[in-house]
Amino acid sequence: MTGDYGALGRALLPEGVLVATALVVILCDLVWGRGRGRESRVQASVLLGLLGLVAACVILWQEGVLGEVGSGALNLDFLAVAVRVGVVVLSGFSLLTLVGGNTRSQPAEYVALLLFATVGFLQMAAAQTLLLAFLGLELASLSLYVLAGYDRTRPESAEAALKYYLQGGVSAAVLLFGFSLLYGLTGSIGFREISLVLVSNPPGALGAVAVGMVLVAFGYKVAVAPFHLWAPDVYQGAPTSSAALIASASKLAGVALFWRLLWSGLGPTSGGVNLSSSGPGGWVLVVAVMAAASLLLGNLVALAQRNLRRLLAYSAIGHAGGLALGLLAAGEVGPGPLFYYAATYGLATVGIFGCIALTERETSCATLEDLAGLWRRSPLVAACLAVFVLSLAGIPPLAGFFGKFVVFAAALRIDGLGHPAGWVALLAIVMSMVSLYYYLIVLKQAWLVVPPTPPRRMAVPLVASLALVAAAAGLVVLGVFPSILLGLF
Amino acid sequence: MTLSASLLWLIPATPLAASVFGLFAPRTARTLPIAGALLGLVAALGLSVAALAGALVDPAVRATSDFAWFTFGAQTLRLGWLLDPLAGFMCVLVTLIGLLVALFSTAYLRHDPRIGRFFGFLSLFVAAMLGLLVTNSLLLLFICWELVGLASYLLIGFWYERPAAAAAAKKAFITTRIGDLGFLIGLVWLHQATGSALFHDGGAGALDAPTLARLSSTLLPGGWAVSTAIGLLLFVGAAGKSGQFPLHVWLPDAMEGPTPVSALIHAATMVAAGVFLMARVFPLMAADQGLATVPFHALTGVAVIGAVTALLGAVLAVAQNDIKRVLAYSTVSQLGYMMLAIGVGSWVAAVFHLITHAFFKALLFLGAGSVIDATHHEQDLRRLGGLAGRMRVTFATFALGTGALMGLPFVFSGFWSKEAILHAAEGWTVSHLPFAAGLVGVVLTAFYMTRLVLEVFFGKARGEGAAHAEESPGLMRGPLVVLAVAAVGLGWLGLPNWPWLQTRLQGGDWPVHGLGEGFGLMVVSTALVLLGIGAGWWWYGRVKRTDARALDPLARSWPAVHAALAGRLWLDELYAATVGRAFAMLARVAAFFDRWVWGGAVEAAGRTAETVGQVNRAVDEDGLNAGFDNTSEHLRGSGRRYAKAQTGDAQSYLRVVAIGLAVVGVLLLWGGVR
Amino acid sequence: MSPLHLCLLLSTVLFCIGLAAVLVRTSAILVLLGVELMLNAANLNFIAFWRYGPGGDDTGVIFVLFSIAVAAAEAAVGLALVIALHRHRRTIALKAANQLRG
Amino acid sequence: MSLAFLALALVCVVTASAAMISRNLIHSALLLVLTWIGLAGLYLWAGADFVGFSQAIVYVGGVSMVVLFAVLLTRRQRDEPLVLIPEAGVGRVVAGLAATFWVAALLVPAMVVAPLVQRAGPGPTLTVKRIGELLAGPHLVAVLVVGVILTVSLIGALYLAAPVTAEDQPEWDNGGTGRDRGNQEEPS
Repeated sequence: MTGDYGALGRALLPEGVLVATALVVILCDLVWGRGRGRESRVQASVLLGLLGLVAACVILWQEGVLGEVGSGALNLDFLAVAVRVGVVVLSGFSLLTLVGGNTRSQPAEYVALLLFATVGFLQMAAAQTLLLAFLGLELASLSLYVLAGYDRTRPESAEAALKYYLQGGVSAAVLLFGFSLLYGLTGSIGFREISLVLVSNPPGALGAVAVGMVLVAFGYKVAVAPFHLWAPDVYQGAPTSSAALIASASKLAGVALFWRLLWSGLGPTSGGVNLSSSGPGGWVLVVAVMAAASLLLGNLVALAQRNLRRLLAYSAIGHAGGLALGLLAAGEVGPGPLFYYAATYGLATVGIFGCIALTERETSCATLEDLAGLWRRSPLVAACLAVFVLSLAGIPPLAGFFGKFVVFAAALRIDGLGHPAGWVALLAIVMSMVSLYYYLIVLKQAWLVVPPTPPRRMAVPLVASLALVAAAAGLVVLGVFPSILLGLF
Repeated sequence: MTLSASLLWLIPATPLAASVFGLFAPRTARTLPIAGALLGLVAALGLSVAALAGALVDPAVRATSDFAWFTFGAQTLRLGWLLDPLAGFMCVLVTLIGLLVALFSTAYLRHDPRIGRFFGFLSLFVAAMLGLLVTNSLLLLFICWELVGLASYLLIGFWYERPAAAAAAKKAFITTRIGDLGFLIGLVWLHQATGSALFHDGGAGALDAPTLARLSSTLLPGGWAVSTAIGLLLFVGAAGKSGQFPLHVWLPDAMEGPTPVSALIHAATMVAAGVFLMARVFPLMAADQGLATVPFHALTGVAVIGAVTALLGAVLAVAQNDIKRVLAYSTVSQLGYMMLAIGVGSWVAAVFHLITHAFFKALLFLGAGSVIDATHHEQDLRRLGGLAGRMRVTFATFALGTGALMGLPFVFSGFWSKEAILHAAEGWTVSHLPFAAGLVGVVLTAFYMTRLVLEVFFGKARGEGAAHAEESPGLMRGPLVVLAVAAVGLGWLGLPNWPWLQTRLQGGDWPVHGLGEGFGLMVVSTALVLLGIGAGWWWYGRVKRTDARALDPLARSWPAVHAALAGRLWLDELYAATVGRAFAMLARVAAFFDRWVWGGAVEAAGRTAETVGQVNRAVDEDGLNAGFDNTSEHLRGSGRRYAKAQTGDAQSYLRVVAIGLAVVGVLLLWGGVR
Repeated sequence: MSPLHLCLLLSTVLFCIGLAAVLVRTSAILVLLGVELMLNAANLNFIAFWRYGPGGDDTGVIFVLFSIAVAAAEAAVGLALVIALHRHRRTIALKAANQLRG
Repeated sequence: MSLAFLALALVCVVTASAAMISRNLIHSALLLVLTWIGLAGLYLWAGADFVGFSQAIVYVGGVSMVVLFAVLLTRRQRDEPLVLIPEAGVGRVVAGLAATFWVAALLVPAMVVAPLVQRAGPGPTLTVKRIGELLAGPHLVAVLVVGVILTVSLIGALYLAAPVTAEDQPEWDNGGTGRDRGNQEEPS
């Protein structure tokens, strides 16, 4: 038992670094920041937080695949490491949006909470028992609730946080109930043991209820219809960098967690990937339905949005359908396409929020019309925005196109149109054509429309512009050389 | 000097570098991007000629060079380059016409402040098209295809200050996306069915014989072969790009871009992509030909659509009053001829016509650009006139181009390529209707082009612009002369008794039919051309138009026919009424289900009546007079209706979660969690 | 009906009572309490399965210990959010939080 | 089947229902405390002594205090006659109960018909020492994570509940509620 502590300590080192950094940030702000200007306190906190994230990233990279640790509680396999690096990077970009953004009070606590949320994501990426899955989810969620409501001056922020919290709380309760049933059915909380029992003992009606409850939580976390309702309100009301974190890193971690839970834990109840033998059934069918609903709903409603953030939220719901599809396909081809899709999607989204954060420093950036003339205000921001939006739209050769391509191809490879996933992939292709319409509206506003009043050039901090360019370049490079990510799997 | 297949990527890479350079050059430097673009095009032309020379050494051999793009698990996705005479000829064509258009543009856009950006887009356009030509992979072809679409969007909407230009750009993009949808589905299907993204891969590629045999022998429900279905899906994509009925609506509106762009789009780049795609995947399209049991052959569909388009485009060109619109509908018609040729099995004739058409249509568009430039942007036929004396070079070259387009016998290139198509159509065993449509199209083509020339260049000037027109500068005349020479001379490369071009493209012997065999057909088609010219002269030549406001002579004779043609047969309106309506209905049905699930039984009951009312209202209100944009507006409207479900009330969200849990649970129980 | 089934039935009833409170009550605080009740129901399941279930290990009990801690943390954050809402809208009626919509 | 179980179950259901029906927030909170006590009793009855005590301490001692604080803090005026909850509209009640009914219709039959294996004889026993070993051994990671969770909730709750200070105001005011714009329907 004691021999295990060493391995455990090594495995948890990144988390330890992040927690320590969070505490240092708060302490530093208390001691050093007293009486200093807000801007310098923000910069110091962000810098420290970034250092912690970079250190965590380096440690994760150095350690590599450690296998199972903590008596099988965590499984640091390849996917876990990839996702952990991914969420740390995305959290870093979210943190950087704070630099350009309209700065808020008590930056140290904000940064600390963001780091705590990242710890939660790290747990989610590696959890291999129901207990750690639940705890990781709750740690991330609780931090995100507070981050969403962090702006105490705006009622929208509080409202968004409360809605996020309420749906999250109900989903967590439902998930816990489902977990308790799984424990009762299998007598165990480890994914692998659950899977072993489920293979030999069909779980029956109680199992169906338990799986359904897990799916509710999955729908909530990834914003898949019909459990998506929180998303538009939260995207709109939450502070920009919180929304960025919720839209990117949180989603990637959620996808990883539920991939592991659903396939390596509840795999026997999936109804089988190859349905040709047994006919459709199990949760694969239900996830396919949810994915189709998301694709339809997200993309159609996004067409009607005038508010930029709500538009992003509905487009995110559409993409959640794509992620759910990737989750299905992962049973056949492994999690590679899913991870690629989620990671590049997160990068593009966090980039767009970065652009929004920079824009709203000087003017409001709420409706689409507020983007008018962005290319005059800052060609750099407008160019980066174009890359991010086109990537989301799936225009080759950006990473977004490739993400869609691998996921759709994987979904069709299961059994062509003989499998529900094939039909959903077809729908996703159609919807990606529809989505182009509203993405182009965004770009038209930013690039073509001339605003009524002559715009002023906006000041873009060097760090923020570097971050934007890095994210945009990442999307281009990953799109042209997808094997950088896919070759890993 | 020849270019090996492994270096083919250099051909698109040079204009691409020029476009990056042009787009990122400082806005004050006007000449730098132009020089860069010209340099890139010259280099690409040189490389293309070298590539063609290499391909012609032994036309039967396909040189491929593949590389692994990425490896994922046990799977490797390979892309590659392919050099055969088809690709070689097309590359030379695209770069040559691109270069001439670019030269013309330096003069045409000399006053535009954003000329640097224009040349950046132009280079991107050409680069994407070249990439599409030299690739050995349908996936890479699709990527370039999308880039062509994006670049055309940027170029058509180049003068975005004009709302019509912005709308046209959007229309072009969206309409071709409808086609691309078919392409993408076909691509994914083909990839799934063959496991390869390559065309030719030593027997394992999608176009290699063993694969094709497998595809055509796999049958779908209803007896269709898989290859038929995939082929038709790919054709939908080609139809969108190449302006085939019913996806042709974007092409005439694309006139809103600068005229050199129109020349490029109509001649060598955008619309040629669809025909090229069909020629490239021809083995796949023809794979089901040998099967007697298949209820429908892919090529039959291509032939029918091509014939309809050829006829429709010619008919619609008759009553247009915008010089560029006439030419645009003529492009639609000529593209129809090319598809018709492919449909009847003669892709070589289609490519032959593609090449000759590219030159004379570029000539006609640039000639129109020259007229428009000289008359200070006057495009209305009724306000032009009498330019023959003032713009001699433009007139002479335009007349040569007209002769080629009409297919005046023996001298002009268009005659020979059109003859090849008609000959192939005549020999088609399935039906003679396409052949008949082609013959009718010949009359109409001669008619509307006669009208165009008479109205623009003869009679007396009927507008301010035309009255004071002067010949265009040398930089504009030069390309016109070069194109005119090609418009006349190129036809001699593919004479019926000396089919040099055909044998090279085919990579083998092309059935020589002496002048004697096809002579009857030639006499008929010549007679038809003369008939068309005569009719044109009858209406527009005998009595010259004197006043811009005078009623069109044709409208005087047959008012109903003219009104229908001028209204473009109300096709746009038909779309709004059918496609738009269908979307709206779909959305409403979806909204109904949506509400039912969301709100629970209690809320649904109250709202059923409301939904029924909405459907009712939609049927009542949306008349037939709505425009194209209604389709997208309907979609947005459905989105707005969905959005109302998001009431903002947190408890209604939670209710949805609860109902969702119940539904998911029931679905799982029904599906049977074992 | 066996004791295990009775326990499960009890927990289901509590879960549904909590859910009803969440879906019906207008006071945000009561809605939070409803969520707590749902969590409690799940805990009861764990204990019941530990007591009567087939498993031989004690993870059920451990799970409950952790979930009690988490539930307390969640309640604290939730009530803080209710106070934040009250600060802006001067009410804790959930209906007041409906500015974000569409 | 012991009488004790039935009695405790009855207490739980009755108090919970009453708490969820009561129109007085304070009454609800107090009734819920009774439910929690009942649950703690059930845990004790099942043999999970440690959990029962934890439940009593955390819920009865902790959570209920937080609830009472929140109730008092959100009173409109100090002399307000204790917080009466506004009536929910009939539509809301019916829709909410209908949704609950569907969930119950799914859950209850599944629970009742579940073919569960049951252990015969007396239940397992769990000593505090064993719990300690489990927490320090296989569940060490979970203990650490819970520590972080409690830290987060402490920082977050303190920050959110604290009154707004001058420092909170943004340096650049870009129209504060600007984000509300764009919700309205376009005129069509």
